[in-house]
Amino acid sequence: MNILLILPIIIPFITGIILILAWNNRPFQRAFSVVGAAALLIAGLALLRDVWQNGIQVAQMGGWPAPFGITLVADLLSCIMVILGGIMVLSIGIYSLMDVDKGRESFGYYPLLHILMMGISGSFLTGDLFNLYVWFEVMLMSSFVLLVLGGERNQLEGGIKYVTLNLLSSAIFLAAVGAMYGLVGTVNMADLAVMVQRGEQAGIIQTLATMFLIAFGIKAAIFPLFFWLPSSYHTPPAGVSAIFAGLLTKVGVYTLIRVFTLIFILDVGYTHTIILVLAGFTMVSGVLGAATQNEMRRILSFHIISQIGYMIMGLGLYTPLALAGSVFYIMHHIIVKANLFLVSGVVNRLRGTYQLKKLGGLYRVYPMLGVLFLIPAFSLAGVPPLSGFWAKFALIRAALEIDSYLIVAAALVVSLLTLFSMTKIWGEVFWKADPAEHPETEENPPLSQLAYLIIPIAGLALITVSIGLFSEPFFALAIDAAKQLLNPAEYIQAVNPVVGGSL
Amino acid sequence: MEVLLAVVVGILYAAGFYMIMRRSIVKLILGLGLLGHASNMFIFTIGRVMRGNPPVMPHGHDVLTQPYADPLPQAFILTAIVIGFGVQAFATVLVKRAYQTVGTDDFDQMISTDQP
Amino acid sequence: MTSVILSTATRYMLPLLLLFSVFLLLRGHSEPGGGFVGGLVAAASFAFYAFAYNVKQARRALRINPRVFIGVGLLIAVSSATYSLFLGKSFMTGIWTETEFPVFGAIGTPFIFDVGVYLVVLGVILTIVFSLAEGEQ
Amino acid sequence: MVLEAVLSGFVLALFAPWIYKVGRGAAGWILALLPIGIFIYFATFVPPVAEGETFVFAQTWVPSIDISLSFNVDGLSLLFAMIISGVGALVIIYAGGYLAHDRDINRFYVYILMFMASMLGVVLSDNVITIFIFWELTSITSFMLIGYYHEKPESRTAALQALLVTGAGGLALMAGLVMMALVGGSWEISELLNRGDVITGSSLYVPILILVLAGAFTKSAQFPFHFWLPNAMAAPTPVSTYLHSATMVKAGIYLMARFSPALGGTQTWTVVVTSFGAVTMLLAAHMAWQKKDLKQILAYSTVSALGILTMLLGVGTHAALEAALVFLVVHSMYKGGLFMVAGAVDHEAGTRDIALLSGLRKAMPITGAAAVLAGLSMSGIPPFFGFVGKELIYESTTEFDMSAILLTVFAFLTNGLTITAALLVAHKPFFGSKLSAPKHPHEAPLTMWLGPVTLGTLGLLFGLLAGWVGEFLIAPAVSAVQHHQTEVHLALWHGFSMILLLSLVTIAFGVLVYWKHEVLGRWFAPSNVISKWGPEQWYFWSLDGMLGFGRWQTRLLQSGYLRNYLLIIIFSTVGLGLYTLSKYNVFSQNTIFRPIDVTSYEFMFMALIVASAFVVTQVRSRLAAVAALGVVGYGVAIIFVLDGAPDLAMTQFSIETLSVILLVLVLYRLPRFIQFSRSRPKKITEITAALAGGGFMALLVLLVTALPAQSRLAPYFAENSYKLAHGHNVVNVILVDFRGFDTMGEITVLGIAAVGVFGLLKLRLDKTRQTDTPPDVLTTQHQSADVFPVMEREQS
Repeated sequence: MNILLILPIIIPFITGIILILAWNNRPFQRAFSVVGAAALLIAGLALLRDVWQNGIQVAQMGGWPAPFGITLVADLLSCIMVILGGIMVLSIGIYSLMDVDKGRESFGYYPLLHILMMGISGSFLTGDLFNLYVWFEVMLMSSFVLLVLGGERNQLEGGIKYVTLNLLSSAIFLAAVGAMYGLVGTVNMADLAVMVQRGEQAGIIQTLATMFLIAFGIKAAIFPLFFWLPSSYHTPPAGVSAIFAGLLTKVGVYTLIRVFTLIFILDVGYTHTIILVLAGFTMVSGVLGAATQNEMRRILSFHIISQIGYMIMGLGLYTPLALAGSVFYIMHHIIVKANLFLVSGVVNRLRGTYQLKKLGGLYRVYPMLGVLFLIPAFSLAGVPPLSGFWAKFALIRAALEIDSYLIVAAALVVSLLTLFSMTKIWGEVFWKADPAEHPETEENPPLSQLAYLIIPIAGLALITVSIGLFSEPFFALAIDAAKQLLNPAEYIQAVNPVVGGSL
Repeated sequence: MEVLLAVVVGILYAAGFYMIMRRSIVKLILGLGLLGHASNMFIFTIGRVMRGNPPVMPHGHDVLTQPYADPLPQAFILTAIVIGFGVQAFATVLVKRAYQTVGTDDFDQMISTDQP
Repeated sequence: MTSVILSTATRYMLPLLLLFSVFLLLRGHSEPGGGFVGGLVAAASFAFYAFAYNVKQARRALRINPRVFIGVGLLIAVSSATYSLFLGKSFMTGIWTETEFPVFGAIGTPFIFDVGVYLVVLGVILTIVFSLAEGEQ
Repeated sequence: MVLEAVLSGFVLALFAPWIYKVGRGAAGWILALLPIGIFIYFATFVPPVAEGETFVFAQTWVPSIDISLSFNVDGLSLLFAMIISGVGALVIIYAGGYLAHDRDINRFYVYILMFMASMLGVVLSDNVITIFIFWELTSITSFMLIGYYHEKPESRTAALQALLVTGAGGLALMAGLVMMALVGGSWEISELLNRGDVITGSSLYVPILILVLAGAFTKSAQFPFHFWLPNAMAAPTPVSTYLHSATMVKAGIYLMARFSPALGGTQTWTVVVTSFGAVTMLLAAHMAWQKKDLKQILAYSTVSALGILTMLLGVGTHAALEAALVFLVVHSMYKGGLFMVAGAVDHEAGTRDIALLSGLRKAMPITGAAAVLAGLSMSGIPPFFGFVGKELIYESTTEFDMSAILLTVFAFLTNGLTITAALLVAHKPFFGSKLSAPKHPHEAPLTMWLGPVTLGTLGLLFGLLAGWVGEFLIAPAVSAVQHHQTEVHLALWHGFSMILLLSLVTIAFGVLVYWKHEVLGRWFAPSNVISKWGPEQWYFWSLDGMLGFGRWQTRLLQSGYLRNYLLIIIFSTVGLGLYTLSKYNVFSQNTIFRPIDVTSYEFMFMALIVASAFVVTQVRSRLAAVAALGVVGYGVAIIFVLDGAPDLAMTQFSIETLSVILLVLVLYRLPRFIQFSRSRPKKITEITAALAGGGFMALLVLLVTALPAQSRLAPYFAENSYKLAHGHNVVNVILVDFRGFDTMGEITVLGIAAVGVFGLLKLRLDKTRQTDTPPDVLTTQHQSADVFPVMEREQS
């Protein structure tokens, strides 16, 4: 039993429980939440080290052999995702110390944050479809509560759409899992992979694959299923937006990559072509939506969608480099996207609004904040040599290698439009003269007074720059992760399902 | 039996889908409830139905002897029911709060977060 | 919503229902039942109490904030699951006593886990019912 | 070492604000030490490179995807590197004076140093991706520099325009470079240049060429992408001097020159490149002399010069390449100098409008002298280096084997109008008897005349030392472009020839136009409007078009109406599912129908479920609907009882009861449902979607249940539940042991749900009335108090 596999799930769980029990002790909650977050990150790093050295790691819950119990599996992709989750929760944990109001703190904000992480880590590590459903629900339920906690009108309106559409996604997912069990009699992913590869009832299996595509597609916010995201992401406090923006859709992307590299690879020409086409539409419609928005967080929300398109693109292309590109893209995107939301939160705190029209002049007063915005913003747009460039480059190269010119054209145009809307924010919020004429001293507190907000932003910006300038280790990791993904046998062998493995 | 149950499942889903597309947010809650039942019945039916014979061993036996209903879909449904209850409770209260805050249960008046 | 019959009945039913809920919890491993249904029944007993009297009195009868049940329940569940780790076994591996007890046979960590479930369900239902009912009263 | 030379600019940029803080007015001089050092460093390469040596410096960077930090010093990159560092030093010194009293000067230093480093990277890189990275960095730093006066809207617009136009080209370039690397089988430029025949012979040659040229043309402001450059004059003059005349705009020229061994030599190349260049040079020259603003004249004449360079690279003969490289050097010197002069005039005399300026030589003698030196070189008067350049241009156009006469006529007109522009800039403001300017002019400080004087003098020196320049600077560069060793013999005096005659006629033509420029300007005014606004309008149209389309699709998709979202999702699911089923011929291979075997009481309960579900959808009382939903739940529980699932039934009964109680608690005070008016077609669509969704799920059940059950797990549970897990109730054993992990998640969900309900009910931070969301925009007709009693408003 490798204890490292369970740690990313029980660390946030126990942290959450302790925070629930310490309900009324706010100072303790604030401190302990950061400790728990740091512990999660460390556990993730330890897990990666183990997997990197010893290959795919497996833990059978309850000691029952696969496929009878629940299996946790950590391959490189899972480890990367867990670490990213750790980075996120640590950043948001620190940011929240200053961003979250007393009201939310007294009503379980911190426990919810950690239980959310529990669900997310669980989703990354589980090797069992039904268990994935459970982790999805843990994640969703905490995200529901985090989203609407505070009960402001916008939150409630956005929350209802978020809840309904995500529940629909869960319903489709649950049905697909049930049908999968009814058809092949197992829910262990490795076992399913073995069974599906036999090719019996391929038609029904492919149909169920499309249901998984839709269910995970809703979570990942791909075209045309993304509606819940722009409806709701701009309503909660900035820190919550940031962790949602960073992680939640990526769980959908992760699961798409997982099932469409491990289980549903019967007819790649069909399923993955659909994915590629959806990727193109996702990129384009997301970026067009962003170009028309005039509120910082709404612009950023639509950009999540368009960026998801790139991540899915790698899956659709289905070559080692393309998948490596997707993995790299996820690493880059989570950091950058969350950071942009965090910066928007600082802007809102300084000026009291997210509306571009009412903002301006921040570059004059806060040049460092400008730099901290530009790093993730340009990275998002793929400006070299920041992290986003490498991600896009890998995908574009991968697409050109197999002559997929249309998707390259889409990717490039979207990249330009992303640059357009990032410079729009830059021009309106930072460059433009401040329409409100703030007197230079009183209402402009120095950034050092916002240390808890700035530290995570600066940290994430540093990661972005590091991934950009020293991308080799990250690429090496992404490429190895992609190799694992494209070699399901390794995964299956590691899980070694008793019945399936003997066939 | 399965054929008829399939029809029931289909009707439950259809009714659920219909209800969540209404303009009233209260109907949304009822629709989600129907969808929950539909999902449970779906898993139950598609995991094959076996009349009688619950997967419980009589005392004194140490193995479950044929025929018995497949216990796994039942465990799935149990989990799904419980999770569904939690979600349903939360959604109900959410709708109540939205109703109080917005002042109507008309969905057409809850589109402000989507206006650019 | 106070009627003499209801409140009197509830006062006597509370311990009975609680006892029944524990019975359901205990027999869950061999007969239909278990922590979940047990917790529901226990919660129902206090919920009836709240309807018969009011939430304040129900809270007093319960003595502890229902939220604490959630936390403690989860803690018991996760502890029972973590116990096996310290014995070098897989997470959640069932650890059973050697001796068989008269009523429910061997005791193992899965049973403790079920107790956690029972407490969580009790806490959850009561939290929801109490906070809703407080809104109404 | 080259790597350090390139990166040093970035490092210094980081410290520039601090250096400014310490050095203040002297900061420009201090910072200029770096480019001077770099210039000297590269100067040491001149002798060996003239001998035919090239230097490669390679450093691994991202080996996983074949990207290395490799640099190549050959004649071409060396020439560019020296221009970049040399002009860079002068510009930084100049900026120290020009922006001396500007509060953002520290930021300026940061960007200009970063730009210089990026530009050095472009011309020195030997890896196709590294070159692209630096290429994009020049666009970004240019964006920051054009937007220097960022509080002015026109600066922001110009910055964005430049970024989008060059950025679009840059992305095309990236695709082109990657394709070229894939076709050529290497990511190192020096390797690719050896495989020109593979690339030009490939079926992807034309797309690659178009993509690479798109990058070069946008960067080097070729028609129809030229418009961003005149607009970029919104930048401070040092920026215009450096980026928009001497260096960045020549990146496109560099790129074409660099890749001409790999991509050039074909008829496509010659036709496309030559014609774009020819059209650009003439159109821009024609626009330049009609402008009144010094910087605008210089900007258009720069576009024209870039056109000449492009045209020459298109022609591609030895003479043409020689002409191109000579002209490149000439242009960098005189145009850089003239921009600095224009800045000095603007700074000291208060305007750049030539109509308002005259006789400045009296007040600004040194600046005036620098202007004259540069102007003479620009006009191609012997013995200036510009003369050498012009002679070579004519030599190559007259030798052009496709259409020598047409090209020479184009060149003649362009050169003539260039002289007009030179006179407008160097003669008009400084000469004339009367001193005229909006403010009392002074001579510019040393910082501001050092640059133009140096560059002007160099123009003269290079002319006098033409043979030496040809041997040490031009020949190695031409060799690099031609990709084999070659010799260049430059001379001022070629003897009497047709070309000399042509030069003389050109001067006469240019002077004539200058003499009559006001009259002619009125005649040609209409053509000016068309050529300026044409492509720029296209840019704005495409931007507006994109935004309009974006708004339309966003309104359509992100309408705000949940039911539309649900409709799309349901139809997508069903549509994709059915398509897949039919694609794999499932309907013909699998059975769906089979005999119905059902007992009467089973049938009764199923009917009860169906009927109650129907009631839920139709009934108008909320309580009745809740009750009916409860009946559905109980019905389902009974089905569970009948079919061997007592645990399920028990849970379902209790949960259902609880749900009903909750729903009643929450909803019981509410009255009947309001019948919201819905249009018939919409309702029909929704019913169709609902039925389609339900039908699809039923179909799945039928398809799967027709197949034999093959649970792989149940036998194991049946066998081991008691033996290994000590439980008789298999379902419970699964829940707490085999799959206890699921249950752990499940109770967590429950716990969180309770926390959520608690928070929702008790925590209210609503500030609806204060936030900037508009109040209900739509009808409020349903909101009368008697229909909807306001619930619990008194709660806080």
